[in-house]
Amino acid sequence: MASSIRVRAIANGDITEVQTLIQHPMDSGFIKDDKGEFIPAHYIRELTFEHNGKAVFVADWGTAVSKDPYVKFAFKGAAKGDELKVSWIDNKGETDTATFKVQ
Amino acid sequence: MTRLSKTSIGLFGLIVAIFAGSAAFAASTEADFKQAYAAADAAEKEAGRLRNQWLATEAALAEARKAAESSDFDRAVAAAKEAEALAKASIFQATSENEAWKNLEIRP
Amino acid sequence: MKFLISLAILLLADAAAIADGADPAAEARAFREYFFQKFPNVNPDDFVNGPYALNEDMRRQWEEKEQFPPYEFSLEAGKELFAKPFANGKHYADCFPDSGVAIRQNYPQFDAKRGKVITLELALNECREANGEKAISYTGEDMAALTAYVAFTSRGKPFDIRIPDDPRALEAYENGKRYFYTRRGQLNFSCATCHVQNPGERLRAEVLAPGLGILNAMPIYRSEWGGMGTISRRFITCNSQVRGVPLEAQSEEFRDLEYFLSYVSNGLPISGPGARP
Amino acid sequence: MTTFDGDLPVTRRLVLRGAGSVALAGLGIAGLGIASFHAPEALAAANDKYPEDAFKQKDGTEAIKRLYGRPAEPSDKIKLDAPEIAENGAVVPISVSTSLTDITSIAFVVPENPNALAAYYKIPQGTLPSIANRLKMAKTSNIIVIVESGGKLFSATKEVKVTVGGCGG
Repeated sequence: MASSIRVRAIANGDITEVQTLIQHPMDSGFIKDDKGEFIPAHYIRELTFEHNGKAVFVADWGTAVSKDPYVKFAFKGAAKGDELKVSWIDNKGETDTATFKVQ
Repeated sequence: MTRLSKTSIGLFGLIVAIFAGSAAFAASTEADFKQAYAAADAAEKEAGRLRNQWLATEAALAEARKAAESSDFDRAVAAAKEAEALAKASIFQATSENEAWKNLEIRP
Repeated sequence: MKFLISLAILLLADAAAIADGADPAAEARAFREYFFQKFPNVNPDDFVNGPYALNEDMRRQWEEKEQFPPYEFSLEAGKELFAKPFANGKHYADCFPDSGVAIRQNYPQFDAKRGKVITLELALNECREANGEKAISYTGEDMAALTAYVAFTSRGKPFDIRIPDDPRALEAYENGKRYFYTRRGQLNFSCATCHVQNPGERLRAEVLAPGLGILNAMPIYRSEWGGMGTISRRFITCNSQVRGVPLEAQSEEFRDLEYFLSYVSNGLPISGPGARP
Repeated sequence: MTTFDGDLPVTRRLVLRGAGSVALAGLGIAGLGIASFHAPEALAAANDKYPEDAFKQKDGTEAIKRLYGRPAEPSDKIKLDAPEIAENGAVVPISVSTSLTDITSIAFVVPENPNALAAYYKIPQGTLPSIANRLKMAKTSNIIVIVESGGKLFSATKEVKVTVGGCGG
């Protein structure tokens, strides 16, 4: 099973720009299925980016983040080849972790 | 766009009204339903041959069957008549489009 | 004498074309010209980007999304599916010229042997069946993923749809054209009502895409669907949007429609997979 | 890459989620690979927990209050970028950046959504105060972005028209 996490982390001088796309339904719990029953909420609650063991970005999400969520941020102090560890956990306790190289 | 769609619906709504206007007022029997349904079904099949069925026709046919199952034949007949009217309107549309489609065509 | 005969044949051929009302090449030119004149500020190649070619605010939202497009997962899945061998050890690549790489722009094709239009979706399923696999749904995620991958390998290649010198091919094109312009459904809309007469206008929330180049971006990730959709899925949706009972995926009408719409967009680049509202 | 064996480490944060058994049940659905689970250190390292209560609020003002304990004042040093008309409420690209300094968090609030708080980002030192994300909008609404700068709260607001709703977010 391929990772649910896609990351592009590109260093430009001292600043590394990070773009992330995660495969996740982000069901809000407010939408009904074809049978008219509510699809239970299923959404990522926390997404964390770590560089050298230090959190560089932490996202707390509710149900209003779009399906297959995307987020972009930038941080200082990383160099090309450094590792960026990305983890998420959702409201059902499911989780995924992946490591990416800064390019 | 909105005005266009309203005009279109208005046109077909009128046709539907004309067809539906002939619905019987007296209490309907199962035989009435079967007759009305057969007519609607035949018209819808014809629309199918012309590859131009409407969702509303299918919905009205389903409504007619459902009402008949619960022995509400007044409602069943009314729905079948509506379905027939809708199916005939879709046949009218398909037939008139045999030539009319060319009016929109971009030509060299 | 020879010259006279040639001239006579030419005249006859011309007369035949006029009588049939069938000169696809001239019609395709007129089709393109219509859109170029309607939107003089749009670069011809940009028509493949649908509503984003016509609306600045939407274009910015699209460009933001293209930074990390929502079809990315489907594209990867399609690449894996395409490479995965069938039970008999053969691959999709064995069914197509150039191992199926950069072939999107050549579909649909007219198959002279069978006298019918073969779309990419149909060809993929025929490949499966020829290798003892079950056909997959034309409207499902796997077909969207497969066609996304095939389209991706063709990005930038101009549509190159051929109408061979075969009356049946011409008839298929004509049939597709007729379908495109024919009003249907309770709303009494044709494809052309939205995509020729009113592109750029808002219908409810949507900005209508121009008919020119509309298939170049397929398959598409639609925010409205929350997922990917094939050409089959898009056509079926169109039918139900005008309150008609949708035809079957890959029915003759839909295949011919795809043939017509692709042909008139000849020369415009493949941009699929795409993203739409 | 995916790591999990159901043997969740007992940290305060994970217990708060009551994740254990639910996580196992959820595994099949997500089709996640099964291997050993390493607690994401950062999750445990972060001081403040997931703001459960703030995310449950229907009212935007109340959500901000539960999140920060106080209201924010408008600032023209925040650049909030969002479309005039969302092409689809299910996916509305929204980004923010600011010239304010010493930023510790940024929050996005959509008052007309069923739950007003959409996202809350913690910005450690060394991370730039610039975020782009995609949010759902149920209907036309203001987007309020809150920037926590030097312990003070600042906000910027922009209306986004939504004609096709994201069916509640």
